[in-house]
Amino acid sequence: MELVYPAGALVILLLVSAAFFALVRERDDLHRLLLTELVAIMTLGLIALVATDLAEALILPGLVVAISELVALSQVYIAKEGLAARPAKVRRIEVMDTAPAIVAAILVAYGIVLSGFSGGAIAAAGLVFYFMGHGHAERFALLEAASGYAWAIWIGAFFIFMILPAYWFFAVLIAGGAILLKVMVKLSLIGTMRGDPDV
Amino acid sequence: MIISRISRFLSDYDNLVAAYAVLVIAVAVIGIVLIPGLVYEEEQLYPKQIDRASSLDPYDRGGEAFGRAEVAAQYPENSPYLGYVTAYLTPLARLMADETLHLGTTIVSHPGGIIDEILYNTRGLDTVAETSILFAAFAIAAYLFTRRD
Amino acid sequence: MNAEFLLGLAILAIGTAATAFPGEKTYLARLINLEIPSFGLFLIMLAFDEMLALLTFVGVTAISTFIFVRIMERRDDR
Amino acid sequence: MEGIEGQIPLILTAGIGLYAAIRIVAERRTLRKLPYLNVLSFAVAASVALLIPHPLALAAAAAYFVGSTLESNAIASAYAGGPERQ
Amino acid sequence: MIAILQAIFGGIALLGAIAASLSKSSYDKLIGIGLLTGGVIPFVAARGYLDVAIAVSLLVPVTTIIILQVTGPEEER
Amino acid sequence: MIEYLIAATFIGMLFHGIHRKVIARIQQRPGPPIWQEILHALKFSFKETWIPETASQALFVGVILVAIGIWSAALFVLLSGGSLLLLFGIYMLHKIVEHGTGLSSGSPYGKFGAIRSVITAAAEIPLFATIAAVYLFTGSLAISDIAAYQQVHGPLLFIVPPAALAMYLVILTKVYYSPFAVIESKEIVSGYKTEHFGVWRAALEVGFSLKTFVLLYAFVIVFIGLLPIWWTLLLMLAILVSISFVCALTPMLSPYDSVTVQSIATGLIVAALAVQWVVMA
Amino acid sequence: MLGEVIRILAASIICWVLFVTVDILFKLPEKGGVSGAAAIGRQIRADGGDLLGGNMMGNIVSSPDASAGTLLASCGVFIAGIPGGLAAAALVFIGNRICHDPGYAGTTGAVLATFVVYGMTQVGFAASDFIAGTVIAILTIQGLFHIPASRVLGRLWRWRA
Amino acid sequence: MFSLPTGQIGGRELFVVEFGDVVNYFSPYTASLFAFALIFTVIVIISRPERMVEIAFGGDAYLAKEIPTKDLAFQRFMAIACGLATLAAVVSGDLFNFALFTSMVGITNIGIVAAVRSRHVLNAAYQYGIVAMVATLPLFGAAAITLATTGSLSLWELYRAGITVPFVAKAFLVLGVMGEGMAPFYVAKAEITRAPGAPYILMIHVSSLLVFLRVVEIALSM
Repeated sequence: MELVYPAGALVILLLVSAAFFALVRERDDLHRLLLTELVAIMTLGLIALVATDLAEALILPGLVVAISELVALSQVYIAKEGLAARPAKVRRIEVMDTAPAIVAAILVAYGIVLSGFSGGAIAAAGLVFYFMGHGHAERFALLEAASGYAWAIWIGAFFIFMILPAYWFFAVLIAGGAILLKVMVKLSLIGTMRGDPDV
Repeated sequence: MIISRISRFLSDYDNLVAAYAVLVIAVAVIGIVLIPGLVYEEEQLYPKQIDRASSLDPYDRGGEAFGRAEVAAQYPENSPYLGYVTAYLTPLARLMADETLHLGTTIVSHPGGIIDEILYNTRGLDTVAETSILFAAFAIAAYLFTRRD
Repeated sequence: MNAEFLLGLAILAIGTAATAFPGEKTYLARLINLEIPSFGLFLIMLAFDEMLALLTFVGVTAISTFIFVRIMERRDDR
Repeated sequence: MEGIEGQIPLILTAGIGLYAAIRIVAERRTLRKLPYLNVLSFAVAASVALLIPHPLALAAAAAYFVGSTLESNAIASAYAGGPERQ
Repeated sequence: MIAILQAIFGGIALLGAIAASLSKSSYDKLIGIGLLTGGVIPFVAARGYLDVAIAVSLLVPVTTIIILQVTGPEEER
Repeated sequence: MIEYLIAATFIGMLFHGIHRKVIARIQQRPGPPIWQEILHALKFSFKETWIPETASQALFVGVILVAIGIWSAALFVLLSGGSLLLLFGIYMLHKIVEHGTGLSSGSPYGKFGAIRSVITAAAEIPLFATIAAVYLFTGSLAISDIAAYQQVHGPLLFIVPPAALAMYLVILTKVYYSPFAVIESKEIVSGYKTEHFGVWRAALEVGFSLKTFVLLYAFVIVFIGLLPIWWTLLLMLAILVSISFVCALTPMLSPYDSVTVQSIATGLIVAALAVQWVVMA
Repeated sequence: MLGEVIRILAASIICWVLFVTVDILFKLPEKGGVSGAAAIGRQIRADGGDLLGGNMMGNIVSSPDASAGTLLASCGVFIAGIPGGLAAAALVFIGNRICHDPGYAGTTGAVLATFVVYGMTQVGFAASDFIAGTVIAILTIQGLFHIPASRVLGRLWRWRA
Repeated sequence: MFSLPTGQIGGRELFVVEFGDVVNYFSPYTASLFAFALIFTVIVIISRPERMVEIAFGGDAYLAKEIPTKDLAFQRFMAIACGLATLAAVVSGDLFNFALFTSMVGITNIGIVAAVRSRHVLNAAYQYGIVAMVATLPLFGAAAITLATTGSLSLWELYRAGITVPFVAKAFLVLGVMGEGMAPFYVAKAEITRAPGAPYILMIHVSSLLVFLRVVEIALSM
């Protein structure tokens, strides 16, 4: 590690400079948003270089921060550019008729087995793919509520850890399940946000 | 005059990103110059030890199921049940682990991996923060999305 | 220093160069080029056995790609 | 070279994969790249199975193969303009 | 994984990265990404992370298909 | 404690009056009497008072209490020899007061004042340089420790003149009629204070006079040392008069120029400090 | 070592015959299953090849066909014997459904190949020979020369018709 | 059990709140910041927004803008979230936790202005959001570099005399907080503050200042 870390840090800091240099020169708003994604990759790279289990656990929050800010900002962008309406013409690919359901099923099943945070992200990716082909905006409020409850349950689990550590077993089960539900639902909502809001 | 030119540059918020990026580049360059000062500390918290011979390879982190594993936490005295979370396996996972090598994440990241130990137990507040961030971001996005202009 | 790590750094460098200074500056080209550094980071995480982080990263990359696609399909110029 | 003994199928498939990769890069027409990509995915799927003889490796090989095929399928269809172009 | 295999798959991945970054057409870029995936998956599998390999090899095509939603009609070249 | 507060308030108001008087004399006007500000505050206290209909009520009132509260706390920190960092924090929080005062009323003039207050936030940065310098040289941020250090080594004013200059700049920024006082310039009526009248205005003036007193007092303690009370007051007055001269003789800058000038000045001060540090080390 | 190479070559010929037969029986060259496969066929014809052979190549690209079935069945047998091969057939079936392919060429090919490969392992071949053999076989069709390969496949299809 | 070696800067700890490895503490300094944040959070909760009056300069035209209550309710929600994040950030005893709460401050700041319908304000908010987003690199990068070079994230450990945190990490940390809260780059924020909803808009400023004050303490003590 005494050589790996400085070497990795050197390369990543160089690339950080390159990415930010591109950001200095960029004037277009959407290009800037794309570059922030590049910057997020560099951030994760810096954390990943620590190479411990702790680093791995810290990457997950880092990822969540990146995707959250992206979600919020993309919506600000759409609002500010007035891109409310979805284009009428959408490209059609044959596999979109068959693939989403099966792939999403596999990914969701795997996500549930995995549980916790990663499981949520995987399952959400599958669900986004599934919802992409269909409009499911009507479920929006319901899903929101479900995720809110999941969040509350997770907070409960956290306090079990802190106050009644003897029940760690239940706390772990609840936390893993609630985080799965919360992340999965939240992120898959993006998939439903493709069409018009009031369908 | 140079002062009013700088003022004009800074007063346009379109240039804000560029100004910030220049600062980051400056610090990054300082960092590159000072790379020899970045010495990796070998004594890390939660180090990664991989036991290639274990039946849980590559996810084994030591410890017995429903027993306790050795975990290098920052403040072990704050978590009385430290290490138990890590060593936990679901019965299904236990079965798979006895059966074969290479079942990977399917086993240990059932609630019970070391990541869970860190994420939920010792550093649970991080996860609270992170889910709150997700919550806030989605509140923004959903609000803007459903708002009728 | 193992092969995954070196390969990851190389791909990360290639991808960053391609994303930061794309040959043809369109949104789409940048979006696709963004995949390359993701794979670089992927390999670096692999080199340090950070598998849960890696899995989450890949899943989140798919979702963030969708977010960009959502914006881009509402614009006429791509 | 040590380690090659008993690894002939593995090295053969990997070599074919490299060959296919080079042909992909060398080919200029997009649709003609796809068959080479197909060869690559055959080679990689075979390598995965040969690297680790484990039941899950079969699933991994199949998943990679199917995923790659799906990708080629989608690229080709999108390139051709989708079914309405026909 | 022995060194020669690492070299071969690393070469495939590098070829893919370079091809993807240099291509003009977005379809060619996506094929480059496919090449890159092909080079990377064996590294994952060789370390024993087979379930990860499965998930990744399903998620990468998903990403590609998502991107394909916005690719324009290709001009003949 | 309460007697200190009252004394500080009156001295601060007197200082405001002296400030106005000096400026007037430099500009060859007769100027108001020096106790004018005290009279003002008293007069405002007995005027009719209400909250504007458009205002955000809790904020409108709350922010005044916050203004008095933070500067009382600052005085307490100063007298008890607490942390300089806390003083710095309170100074930065004063920005919130300006901002909140301006925004709470809904009046466009107040709002302009508030926005300018936000823009000129670079004013806080010199103080940061001061803190860093003092910490580097004395190894502590507790005011009592700094005073003890000066007992041994002599006034910091002569040891780290750039840091003293930075703090001088900070005080200069916050007084009335200063070249940096863009938030109160007359083209936006009374800036952020426009809509606060009656008792509210009187209370704000109390808070601001405390602020003037605390800043000058802090300057004397940090850069000259603990002195007998009359010497301290005299030195504070001397600093104030020098500031009055600067205010009287310089034009007011435009908001963004003010930011730039302050930032450049800070940069130069930091550079000077760095050079000094390297030379001494 | 030389023996292994010869066995691989022999296995590749067996695989080639096996999956081309199954594919042609399932009418893969008749038309492109999806628009992409048809486009590949047209591209190959435009470059001087045979449309029907090109269609078949496009179909192989676009969905797991009998060749994929052969490969995965060999892998299955290599890893877990007959049950492995049948599991591979199931996976190919799922793959077909994912890829918008209504046919059963892949599944049939996988089941057939399972028994062929298993049978050959009883007479001295190794399953790994068949894995490498399938890759070589597919290389001859998809990877070396597209135009002659499409002509050969087209001729075989006309002969069957 | 704990002895916080911060006597010189933030003062001795008054009491600690421990969450496993994350040990939050109140020193006189952080307690003051906490109290201030609490006051403003309470003001946000109890206060009704002002009604903004617009004038045409040079004319006598006045008009009070009516803002839909739904927008204001959302702003209030975001402002309260921002206040809570600030509360957590100023007392945090862990570098990564601090970074997380700071980025939450950044994102809720975007949320507060995102409810405004003026395109000008939205544009400023977007630029500001981009900066907040790229600021996660210095912020988390600082935590990562600190972790790699010292092997700890807890401020209790990092404040010890024997441990040197690299200069890059400190600079990145300050830079990251500057980006998230925009202190002292208020230029875009000035445009943001033109938006109506004073108590909520004020929260943006409060949070960024308090977090900046906290990071000054951290950077000096480390």
